Amino acid sequence: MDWLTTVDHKKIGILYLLAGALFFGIGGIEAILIRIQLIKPMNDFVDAQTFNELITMHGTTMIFLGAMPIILALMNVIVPLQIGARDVAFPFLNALGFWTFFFGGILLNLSWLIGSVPDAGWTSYLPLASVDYSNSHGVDFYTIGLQISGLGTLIGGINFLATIINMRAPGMSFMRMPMFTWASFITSALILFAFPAVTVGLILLMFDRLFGGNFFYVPNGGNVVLWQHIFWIFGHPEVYILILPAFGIISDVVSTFSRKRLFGYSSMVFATVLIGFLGFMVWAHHMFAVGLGPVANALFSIATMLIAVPTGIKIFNWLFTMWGGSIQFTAANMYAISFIPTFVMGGVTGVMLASAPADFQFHDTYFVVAHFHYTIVGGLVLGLFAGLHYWWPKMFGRMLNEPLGKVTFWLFWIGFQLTFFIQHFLGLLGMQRRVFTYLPNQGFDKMNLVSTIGAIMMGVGVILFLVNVVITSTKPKNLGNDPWGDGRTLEWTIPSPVPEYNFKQTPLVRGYDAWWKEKMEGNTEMPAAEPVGSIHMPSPSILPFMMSVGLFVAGFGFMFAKDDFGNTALNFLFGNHLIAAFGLLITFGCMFLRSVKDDHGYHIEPEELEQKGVKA
Amino acid sequence: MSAPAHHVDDQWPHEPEKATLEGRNKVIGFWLFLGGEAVLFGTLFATFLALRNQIGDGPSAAELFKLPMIATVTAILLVSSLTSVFAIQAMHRKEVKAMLNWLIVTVILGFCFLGMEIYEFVEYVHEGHTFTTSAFSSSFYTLVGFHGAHVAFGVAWISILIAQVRKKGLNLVTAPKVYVSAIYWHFIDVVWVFIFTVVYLMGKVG
Amino acid sequence: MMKRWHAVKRLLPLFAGLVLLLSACGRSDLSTLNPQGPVADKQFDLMLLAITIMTIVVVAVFGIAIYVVIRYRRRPGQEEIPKQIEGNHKLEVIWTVIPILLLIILAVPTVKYVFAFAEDYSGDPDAVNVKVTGHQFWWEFEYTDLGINTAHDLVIPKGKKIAIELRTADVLHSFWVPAIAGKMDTNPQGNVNKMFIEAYEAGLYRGKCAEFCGQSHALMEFKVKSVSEETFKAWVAEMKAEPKAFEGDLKVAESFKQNCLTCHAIDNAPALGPNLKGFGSREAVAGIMLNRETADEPIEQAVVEEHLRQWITEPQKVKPGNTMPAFKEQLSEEELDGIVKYLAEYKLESLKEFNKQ
Amino acid sequence: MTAHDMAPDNSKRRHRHEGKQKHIIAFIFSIVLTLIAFVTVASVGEVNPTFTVILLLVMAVLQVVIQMSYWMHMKDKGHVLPIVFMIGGVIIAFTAIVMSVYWVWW
Ligand code: HEA
Ligand code: HEA
Ligand SMILES: [Cu+2]
Repeated sequence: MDWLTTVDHKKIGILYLLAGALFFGIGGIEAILIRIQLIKPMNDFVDAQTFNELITMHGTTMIFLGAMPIILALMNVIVPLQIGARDVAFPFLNALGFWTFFFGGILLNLSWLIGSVPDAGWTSYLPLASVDYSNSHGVDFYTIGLQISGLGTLIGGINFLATIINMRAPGMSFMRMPMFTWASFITSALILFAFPAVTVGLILLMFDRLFGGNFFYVPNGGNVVLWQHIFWIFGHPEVYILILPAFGIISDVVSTFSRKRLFGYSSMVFATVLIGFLGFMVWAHHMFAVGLGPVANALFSIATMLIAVPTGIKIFNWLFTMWGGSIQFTAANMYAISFIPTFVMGGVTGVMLASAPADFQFHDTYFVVAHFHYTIVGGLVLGLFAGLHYWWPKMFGRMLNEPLGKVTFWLFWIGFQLTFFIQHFLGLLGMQRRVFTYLPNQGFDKMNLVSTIGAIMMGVGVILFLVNVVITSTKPKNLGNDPWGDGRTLEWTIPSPVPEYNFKQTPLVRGYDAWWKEKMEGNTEMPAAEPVGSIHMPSPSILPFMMSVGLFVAGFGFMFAKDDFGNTALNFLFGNHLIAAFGLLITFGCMFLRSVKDDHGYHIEPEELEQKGVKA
Repeated sequence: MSAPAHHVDDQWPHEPEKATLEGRNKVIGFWLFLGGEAVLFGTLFATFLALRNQIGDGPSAAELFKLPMIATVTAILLVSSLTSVFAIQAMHRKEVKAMLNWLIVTVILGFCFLGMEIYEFVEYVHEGHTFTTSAFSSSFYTLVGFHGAHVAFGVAWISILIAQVRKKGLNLVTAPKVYVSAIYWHFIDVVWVFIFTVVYLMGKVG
Repeated sequence: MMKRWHAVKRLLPLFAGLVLLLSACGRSDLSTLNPQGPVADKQFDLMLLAITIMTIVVVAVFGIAIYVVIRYRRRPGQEEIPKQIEGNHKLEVIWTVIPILLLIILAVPTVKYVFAFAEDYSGDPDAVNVKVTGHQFWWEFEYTDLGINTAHDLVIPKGKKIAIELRTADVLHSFWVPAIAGKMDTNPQGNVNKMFIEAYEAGLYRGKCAEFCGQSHALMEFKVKSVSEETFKAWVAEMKAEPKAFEGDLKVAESFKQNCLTCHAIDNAPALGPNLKGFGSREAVAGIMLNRETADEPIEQAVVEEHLRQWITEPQKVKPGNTMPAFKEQLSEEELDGIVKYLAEYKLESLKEFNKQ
Repeated sequence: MTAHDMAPDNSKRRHRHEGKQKHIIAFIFSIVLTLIAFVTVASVGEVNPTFTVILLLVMAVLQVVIQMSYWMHMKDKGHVLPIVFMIGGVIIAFTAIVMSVYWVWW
């Protein structure tokens, strides 16, 4: 119950982590099934329809429900700590964001149980995703599930922006913020500007499918290219939403374990902002083969290539952070260091794709699949593992097992290279993506086999990580504030795990790498910006949960409004949108309650602080 | 998100909506939200612009739209924006009564706008311009309807705030809420400026 | 800096070797690394240039990374705090400017080829105009100037520009012959595309659908037969001529008409399903059941018959989600035999040599 | 949330009297701009359509700038971040619109 009503950012972070792990697991299992189907030519492990459902759900689940929440988990736990805040700007909305995200994800994945699964690719191009060509409820699950979960993500984005703008401790100016916080800031801004676009896209698609709209219905004047534009105006920034937090993690981890200040901090900030901005100007590079014409293709080619420059700045800054440092190979740092070359390999294939005439060959082949798994798995996922190992003690008060962590790293890393390196060549030799099988003797057979073996190794790696988590959870919580010994930022000045009020006294920040600076000056704790006093805390609330349940119910109501259940009562309830109305009523009712009911929160008094301080 | 329980209300600050951290959070958070709304409406406008000539067998924009009607609703919305500015000024001076009155005028104008819009839609449907007629009609109803839904939400929201201020008085908790709702209302007005320009007037021009 | 550059220079031949190795891999009728026409050729050049640039980048990054990791690893007992460095302007300028230069090197040919490939040859009197229509899950080829309508096998004269107009009858597809030219989507009305292809030599090339189009997207293959100018002329003449008459049993002929010709055509009329003219000369049944592996082998009639029989009786098994109904019950054994035989025997004189029949 | 409040001390700030006047002037401007737009369209046929559309858009943008700076207080101090984020949103919205005008039909 405590977990259903919590508004504590650290607990919400852990909820995000659990949900993310669940969906990452589901997406991973789907990936393994995909790879098993492709292990040999003309395999019939799954049929064509199931395969299409698998890739669609794998892509959608991984991107929207696997990667995003784990990023949001780290942002939730760490960002307020790094800026010296007691909480996020909107604790209530934070909880609401999580629950809407979660119920959206559950709704989408219920499609497996109900038996009509989205099957038009994670991009849901039309007309394939229209009722004419995909007339089960699959794509409805996609539109409605993603809309609800996207709403949650959007709320999260606004929350983090407001938090970083308004909640920084005294002295924590923008140019003193740790890189992870900066990355979170820009990522949140991208969320803010990108998600409304896809929301509109999904609404249009939903209107077309459920209410007879004509946006993408060609006979009545609709246009299918419009969908692709809207999707990618969102979709490309989305990939930077994914990678920027990883960049932030790497910056923090690498500098910590090199015992060295981040090289070129201000150019790192500048590069992050620039990547964020350029990210919105390049969406059509996913559409070179659509036929936009040479002018558009040339413009978008060049715009896309430009992104290599700020990204390169970041890469070299990391390398030179390590240069002259004293590098310690913890599991976290191994993930972080291996991120650099691996991501570069993904990035440079991206630049190859950016050359439109060459992309006519690469597009929709396994070369692209290789590109984006190098950036996503070899970038984001390695980054997330680095971050999880690094901040695990702060989140749970226990250190993940290091030797096991290193074994996991090697298994996962080698498995990753085996799976995806070879896919570059598959693409160049002519294998398209999204094929449920392929003819023998085309030179694809052995490469696919290798790729599948690699995927299984990655699976074993992930299982080992879970084992590590389980083992660790039995260990006692006995860590100090700064278990790595080399912490540089504010989160390492407070107990692990963090007490609910974070900072007993709001710290006074005197420079970049605030904690490191104090340590170097011989201080054992941060100077305080205020005397010890009573701390105001927001009270827990079940409303966020209920509001999300309402949306969940409404989603089902809309989706099945036209179905015949063979049952008059059900037909009546759904057919007249009564279920949908009921769901919306719950949501708006809770919203109303929230608006009229004053929530004064509660206070933690100084005496209690002392006790709790001892306990932690 | 509540104000410090022990705030002394002896002096009404110059910008009450930003006098507390909660208030400042609310205001900046809301601005951020509006940034997102700008993209939302931008995408809807983009859709409309892409499809505005695809009228199929349905009536065209020039045939449908009636300028006097549009001019009237525009005037209503513009005036309501002005009245909501007055409400905020009253709020800053802590003239609760005046503020409430201006808010009530705003809500009434909002209702008038909605009423006329519904009347307009019904009229169009009679002329064979339904949501499913053509790509133009779908995108028209979606864009204008989204705006209408925003107006409806605003009307409901401001009404609740009126009741709340009546009950609990104007203080550092309610002030940011009123302020933010006014910003929202202006934003709706700004969107309407583009709607009457791009949808109606440009539709008339062809 | 100098030292690094030397290392890169020494490695260059190695890359060249690697690239050569690569271009050796892959089937010459399929791989993008084995270009057989001017478009794919230029695309391959661009790819090589890009790969070279990217290899330089990757090697530089790997080099620094490995050096740093080995040189600056923390040794046991090492406790001193390294010097904290804020940054270095000179270095930062270097790693901003060099990538920009590398990108310019890539951007110039990119822009050049973007415009080159967008050239419209449909008005060129020397070019052959073909209207390509994608269907779930087969390809229709209409030679607009010649009045020919065919499917699955695109027959083209070698060394000539083929001006292609792309559209779809249902969902999006993408027309791709990796060894000859990059791909282009087939869109619905309002977004019709144009492209051109050309093959240097006579030969057989595999084409694929590259845009996800539903269940049998994987099986939506087609072939490009590049033939000599004379063969092409003969083929055109043969295709324009009256279709081969149905020999033998009248009842079977009627059954063929009733069952097959409601959706298919045997003359050049457009139809719901793929055109059947010259079926016995096709490289594959339903585009995916290959009658032969490469152009070196002959097309055996028996193989065609077997494939055809399988297709007609259980098309859903061969190509899930396609719109052809199964004719297992509707056709008697005799009718099936007759139809299969007629189609498999319907070979085109002009392609006999190419097909080694 | 904290009891600790980092608000700048408001009492020290000069109490600026907000006049109704400037808002009424802004309102009149809005009405005039709207009128120009409507009248131009009403008299279409006499005016070149391309010119009309450009004029309409200019009027709309002007009006929005006026409303945002006066009614939404964007020209007041302390609105740097709102302006940044609104402009951000508008840039993306604008890109989307350019897309729809140039790259949807061909
Ligand atoms: C985290 C995710 C992520 C990231 C970070 C990127 C980063 C980049 N991507 Fe990728 N991309 C995807 C995820 C990602 N991508 C996905 C999911 C798809 C497929 C979607 C689908 O169709 O399903 C895709 C598809 C995709 C395409 C479309 C391909 C096609 O469908 O035909 C293109 C084309 O331009 C592209 C380009 C790029 C570029 C230029 C970058 C750049 O940001 C990379 C920049 C980095 C570097 C270049 C390396 C470091 C730089 C240096 C060391 C400096 C020196 C370098 C040079 C001079 C080159 N991507
Ligand atoms: C965040 C994004 C993300 C991630 C992490 C991954 C991870 C992986 N992907 Fe992903 N993939 C996409 C995003 C992602 N992918 C997208 C967007 C597409 C395009 C979809 C489309 O075309 O529409 C795609 C497509 C795609 C294809 C191409 C399909 C096709 O075109 O036909 C393939 C094929 O090899 C593949 C493989 C893999 C593999 C082997 C992994 C591995 O790294 C996975 C490793 C993880 C595991 C193996 C998990 C192990 C879990 C357990 C052991 C159980 C634990 C259980 C619980 C916790 C409940 N993916
Ligand atoms: Cu992209």
